[in-house]
Amino acid sequence: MSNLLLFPIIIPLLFATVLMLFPKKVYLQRLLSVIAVVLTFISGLFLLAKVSADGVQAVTLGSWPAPFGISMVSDMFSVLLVLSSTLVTLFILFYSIPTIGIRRERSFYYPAVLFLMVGVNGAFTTGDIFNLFVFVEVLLMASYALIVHGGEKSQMRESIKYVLVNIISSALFVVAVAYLYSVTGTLNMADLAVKIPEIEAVGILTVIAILFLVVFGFKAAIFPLYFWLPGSYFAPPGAVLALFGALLTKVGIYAIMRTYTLFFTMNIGFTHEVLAIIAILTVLAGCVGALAYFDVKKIIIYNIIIAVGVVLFGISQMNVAGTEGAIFYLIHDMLIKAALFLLVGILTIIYGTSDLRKMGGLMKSYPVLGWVFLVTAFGLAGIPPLSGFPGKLLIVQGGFEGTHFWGSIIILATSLLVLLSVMRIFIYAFWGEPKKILPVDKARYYAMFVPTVILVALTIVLGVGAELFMPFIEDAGEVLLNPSLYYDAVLKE
Amino acid sequence: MMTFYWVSLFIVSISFTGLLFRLVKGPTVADRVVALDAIGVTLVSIVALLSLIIETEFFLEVILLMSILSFIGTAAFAKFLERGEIFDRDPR
Amino acid sequence: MEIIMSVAIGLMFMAAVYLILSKSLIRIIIGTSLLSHAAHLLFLTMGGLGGIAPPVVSDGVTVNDYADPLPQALILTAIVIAFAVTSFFLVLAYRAYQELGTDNMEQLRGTEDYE
Amino acid sequence: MRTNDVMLQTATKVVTFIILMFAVHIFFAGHYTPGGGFIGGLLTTTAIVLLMLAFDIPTVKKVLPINYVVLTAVGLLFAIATASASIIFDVPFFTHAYDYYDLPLFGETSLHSALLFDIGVYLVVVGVTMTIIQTIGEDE
Amino acid sequence: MSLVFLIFLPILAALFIPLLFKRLGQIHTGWFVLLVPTALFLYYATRLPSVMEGGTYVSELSWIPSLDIAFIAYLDGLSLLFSLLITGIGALVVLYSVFYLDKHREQLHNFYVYLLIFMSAMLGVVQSDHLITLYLFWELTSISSFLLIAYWYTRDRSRFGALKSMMITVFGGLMMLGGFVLLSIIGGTYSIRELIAQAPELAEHDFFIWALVLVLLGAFTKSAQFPFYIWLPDAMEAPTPVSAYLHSATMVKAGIYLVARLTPVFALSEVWMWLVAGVGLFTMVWASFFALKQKDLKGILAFSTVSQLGLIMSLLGVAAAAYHVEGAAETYLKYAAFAAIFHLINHATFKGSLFMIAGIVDHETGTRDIRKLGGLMSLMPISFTVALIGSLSMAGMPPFNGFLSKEMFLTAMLSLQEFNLFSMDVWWILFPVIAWIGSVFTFIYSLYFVFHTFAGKHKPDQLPKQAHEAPVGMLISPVFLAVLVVLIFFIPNVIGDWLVKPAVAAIQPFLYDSPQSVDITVSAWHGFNTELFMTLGIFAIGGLMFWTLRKWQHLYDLYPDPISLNRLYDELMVLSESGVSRFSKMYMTGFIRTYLVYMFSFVIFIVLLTLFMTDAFRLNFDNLAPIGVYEIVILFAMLGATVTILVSKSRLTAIIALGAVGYSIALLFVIFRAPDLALTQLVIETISVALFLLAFYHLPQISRKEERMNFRFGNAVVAFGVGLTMTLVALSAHSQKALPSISEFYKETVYTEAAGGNIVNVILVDYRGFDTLFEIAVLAIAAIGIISMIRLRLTKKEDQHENK
Repeated sequence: MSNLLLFPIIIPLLFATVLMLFPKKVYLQRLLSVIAVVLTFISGLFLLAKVSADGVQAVTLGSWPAPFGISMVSDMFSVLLVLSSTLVTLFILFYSIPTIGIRRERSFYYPAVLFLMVGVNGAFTTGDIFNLFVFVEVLLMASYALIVHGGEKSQMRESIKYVLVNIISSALFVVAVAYLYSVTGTLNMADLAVKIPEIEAVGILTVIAILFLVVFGFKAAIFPLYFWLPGSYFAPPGAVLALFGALLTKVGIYAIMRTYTLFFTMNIGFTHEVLAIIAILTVLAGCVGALAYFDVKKIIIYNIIIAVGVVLFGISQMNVAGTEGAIFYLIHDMLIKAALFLLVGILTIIYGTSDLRKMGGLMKSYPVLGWVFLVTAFGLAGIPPLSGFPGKLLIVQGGFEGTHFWGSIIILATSLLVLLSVMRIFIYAFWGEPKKILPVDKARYYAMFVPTVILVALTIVLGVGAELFMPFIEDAGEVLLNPSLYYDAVLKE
Repeated sequence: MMTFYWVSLFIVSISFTGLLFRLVKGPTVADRVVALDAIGVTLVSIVALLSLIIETEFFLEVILLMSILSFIGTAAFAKFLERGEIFDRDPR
Repeated sequence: MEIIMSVAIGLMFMAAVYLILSKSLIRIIIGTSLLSHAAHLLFLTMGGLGGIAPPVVSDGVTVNDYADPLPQALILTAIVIAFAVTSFFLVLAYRAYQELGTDNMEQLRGTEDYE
Repeated sequence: MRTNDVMLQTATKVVTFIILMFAVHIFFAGHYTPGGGFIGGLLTTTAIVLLMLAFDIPTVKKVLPINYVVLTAVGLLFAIATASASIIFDVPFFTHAYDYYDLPLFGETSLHSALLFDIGVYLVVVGVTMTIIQTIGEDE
Repeated sequence: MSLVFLIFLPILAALFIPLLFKRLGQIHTGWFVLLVPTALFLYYATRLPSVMEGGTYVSELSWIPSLDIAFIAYLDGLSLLFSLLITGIGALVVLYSVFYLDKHREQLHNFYVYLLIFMSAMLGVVQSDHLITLYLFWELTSISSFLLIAYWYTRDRSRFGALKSMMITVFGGLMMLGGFVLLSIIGGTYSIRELIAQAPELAEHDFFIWALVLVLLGAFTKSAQFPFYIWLPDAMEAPTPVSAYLHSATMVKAGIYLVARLTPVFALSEVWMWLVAGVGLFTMVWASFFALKQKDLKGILAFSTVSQLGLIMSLLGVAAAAYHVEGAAETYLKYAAFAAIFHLINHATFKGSLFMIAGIVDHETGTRDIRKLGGLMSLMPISFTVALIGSLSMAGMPPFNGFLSKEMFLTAMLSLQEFNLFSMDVWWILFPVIAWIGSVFTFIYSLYFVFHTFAGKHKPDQLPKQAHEAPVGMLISPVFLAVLVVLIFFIPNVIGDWLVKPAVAAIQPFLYDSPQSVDITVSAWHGFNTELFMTLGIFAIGGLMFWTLRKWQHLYDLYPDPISLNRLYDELMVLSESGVSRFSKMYMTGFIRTYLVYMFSFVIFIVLLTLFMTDAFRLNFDNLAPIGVYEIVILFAMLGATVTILVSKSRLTAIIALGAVGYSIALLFVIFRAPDLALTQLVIETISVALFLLAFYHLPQISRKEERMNFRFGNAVVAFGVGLTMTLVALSAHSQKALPSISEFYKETVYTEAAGGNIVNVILVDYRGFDTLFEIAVLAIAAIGIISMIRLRLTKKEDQHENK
């Protein structure tokens, strides 16, 4: 029993609630929200220490025995995701202060961000499938609030679609939980992991597994359920976009990874094959989009989809390399996507547009920005020794070791397209003849740039210092591949 | 006694169906609102009869609630029909 | 009963999806409401409809007679969440109409053609 | 067009209190019979809505000068506090405590910390629904 | 000193370059940079004696031990030779660049930073024993080359060339990585030495051929082999020192290095031999043929480089053949590997000097267009001499080193007749014939390069600048290289013993156990044999054709542009922009309805597919609740109200009907013994209806005029599919209830342990109170969302793009 694992959820919840009391006091809002995220991060670190020392942590709320109350479980995988999402949120928070605008700040921006974090961290920690639904709703609701926040025309237009698609997926989520409950009679993931292998009706469980894949696929933006994403993510301001790009789809991916390793393992030959095929198609579809647009935001947005495919391909292999690669890549992607969105946000601010054709020659006036962008771009494409590489390497290895030779080749080949798409930004925006730029106040520029650079530096640390993180990644992979570690911790609690 | 409940239930249901027809058919919105109000009343009766049949007292709250809501709903619709809005923004 | 319910729920899903695919925003929102209704009913059906007594402790009712309380509790949660989402969506539609002057989804094209 | 709302207003004055009483009843009954914080809160909202319907928003605001967002936050804090109390006692989060007391007037009553949690739920529900209705209602 | 550290030395030095450039701008930054390659060259030179004896050096720095990834610097004959080339040519190029690049006008710090990064990367490539770090450095060379080509990044051609080279080489790199991963899976190690040790077992594996092909893709792209060579001519947009260094002497030879290094691993496969020799030879003849089409001095040199790389590559292919022949060390086949390495050295010397001359010509006349040049002989005598030496060496004439290696190349090609595996006994003749044709063209373009620039008529009016001899400093490096060209001709065996043989021993460990056992002596004269006659033939035919060049050179213009490989690349790039864009627009319509149709169709498809593939559909009539009349009536009422929504034209009717559906559901909840649900549903439905009315006061009537019949029909089909799917899965899920529900526990403990009576409420506030806590959080978020939506209205003008 340890309540520690609840802190990353409760702290932001508490602060968000407190912040609701005085929305107009902007400085206090900023201060408290930063404190909240820092505290969350610290509690996450303690949790990390605890988990790596004592193994999987679980608490069943209300002192009820395990399958009956709601279990919250922190294994290494979830702790790592909680930590990285919190970290990303922290930097995005810093970035929002100079960019988001005082009127947004006075209108519940910070509580919404903190609530989003509650939802994300909760979804990463919960061990109960219906509770997962609730947390997903928390983060979705917060994301609805953020995506329309400001009420610009395009935001209105796109958020209707966003909300609509997510309502549908939520309804499907309820339906899927209903089916699952009907067959298994339980909601606790650990309990499911124990009970599902005993059930003979593999067919219907496979159907339910696929339905869950669809449900989470809506969130994770897999092919062909990603259509809502590019438009919706285009509308909100840079900071919000970064938050979404870094965190939201990851929850869907996490859910797929968790359910497909923990209990939907009764028919791997079918479900994971489907997952692998979908993953590859997702990568390809993402590449098409990333190349099709001459818009900096769009290019990075489509790169989210590519990353989704890559991670899911890794996890679909169900071997050590693939799983560890998927975990590493997922964490890398959170950081690098946030960094890229922040960079692209700065570009957008400098040029006053996100249209790549109206950009050029920034290398003369902002050389450091250019180099930072270049490094980040290489990191995204998985050039060693940056952070994209170890994950991709392991995923490719996993694909070869599994049965997906061509999948791995496609993952490798599409890295080139990823590189092309981001190099296009670099070449157009930073090289060439200088184009008109808007004057940006120095202090404001540094207020935006410094958090971004630190985030980029973190991705470099993640890549170059991969060895520091590998033990944790290995731990995380071990739990994913040995569900008994997970359910023993929960059920024998 | 049970037979009595069932017969009553049957009769109420007929009126319910009739009201439903009115609700669907219209033709004016006012017709529909009146139908809805009356449906509220029949619903109360139905639930009351049902709880007598299945011998439970736990639906009494439901009955009470239904009548309250039916009242409010009808009032809201009536106001909407009359003024086009439900709440007055300015003090009268 | 469950079979009939399943069919009826299927019909509701059909209606909901049909509405969601139409062009008028209000029909879409009504469609989403129907969709969540259908999902809730489905959950209830999946829990089994065989209970004889409401899941409230009272004298003379044995444990097996209660309707399954768990789906009920979950549906309650889902209903409230759906309510929150629907009201949000409604207000969004209302604001979007103010801002954009239309509720026709065809005219709410996205920025996809933006290059 | 000026219309006469006397009937509605008079009825409302009575009915509102009936509803509020009912809401309180159903809230407290929740643990043993159907009801609870949700329904109690929603019913309270209906009472206020009825007031708004019969009178007008500014009047109701004058009578009930509540900032509903604050009410929501307070309710949420209440719920969090109840749930977190268990952390102090080092038992899993959300562990409730209860005991039976013999109170005058009520007879034997059980006091359950879940009730406190339910108060939080109640407040949030009232706060949120009223926030929504009021903001839309006030919007020009 | 740790070898790994030395690899990183240039990068470390690069860190100080911007500082030096800023602080000591008066002194050309190149002088500081020069120290690095010179020092490294001297250091590596001290390793020569022991490596010559067959000694090796290893040093290791672990990077990700968990993944078994480490920097392992391994110095044997092959890597030492390359390291010397890299640092040696590097020093000369830096020296040259000091005079070539103006310290006031140019962004020198950028240039030298890139160059030093490249140096590190290249040293890393040739010294890494670990495949993953080899790949790391490999990509780093691509990146630094990208940056160097685009050094003048405001020029369109520079950016184009940079991107092109990066796309092609990184593509190859990625494929090579795939090959490496396969190798590591087969062999269980990333270490090249360990892989070589178990080469025969590796060949058994299914993945072996794949690994081979993928690795070769990497090598071919980097070494600009057909059909990937197209990036190299465009890379000539780089400043000339870069072209001389990266695109002729070092980086492009990384592919050669890789093939040489991995020959012991892959030589076992005939595919390797065929691919390497075949592609190399074809590249050689193809590029030498098209070199004559070029008008740009550097373009000619680029094609010539491609051609020469092909030559070396083909020699390595033949060297691999030695693996298949018993006692190959006794046959002429043994010359192949030697010739490859020898020619590699020679090529570095003469091509380096030629590039520098091309740079000088460009620098002093302002153009590289060979049609405008001519008659510079008298104006630039030293440059002319150097160019002549280089060109004649390239053409394979004595007394220059090119003659020696060219002869050996022919020997190696002829030696294939001794090789009778894989039906070579018939086809071997093709090799020397093609090699000969390629050599003829090589001869012609060498003369073309030197004579059309320096001989003929001087056309000062066409030159942007007054032509004159280059400053002395700029001439040091090319003259030095030219001296080497001549020197090597006279002391070939010194070079052979010191540099070539250790490398050959590393390429063919299956033939030799030490450099000394390589039994080859180079001599300029070896009697009247076939090679000599072939060489004479080259001179004769080549000379004749050069004489008549003006008569037939225009035939090249007949070659249709549209089918060239460049065109293919361009088309691919266009495809990746507008083509993909058009494709994407086909389905990304921006209409949410379209997307929803895709998504719903997918859901229907995948779920139904699974349902039937796994044979999951069951219908079980046991365990069903009895059918009640009232349930049916209410269901009909509910469905009736639903239909009303569908057909209604009035907003209000639709909302009322929705309310009716909600109330019917509340009734169903009553019937199915769910009082709490019924209560909640009732109130929520009422409030929802009120909200609908509030929000939709402003909205227009539902208009369905524009909804055409097939639009509606399509919707109906999708809707039907979703409904069907849900029903079918619901039926099968309910029919296959496998385990009892956990809710028995709640029923039993609610009164005793939770002190409650209403199980649903107790679940909500106690058993699953956590859900409720966050459910009210959802409500709270909705509230703040709605408030900010209504109150916060940033009009477009004010907050455009977050700028205030």
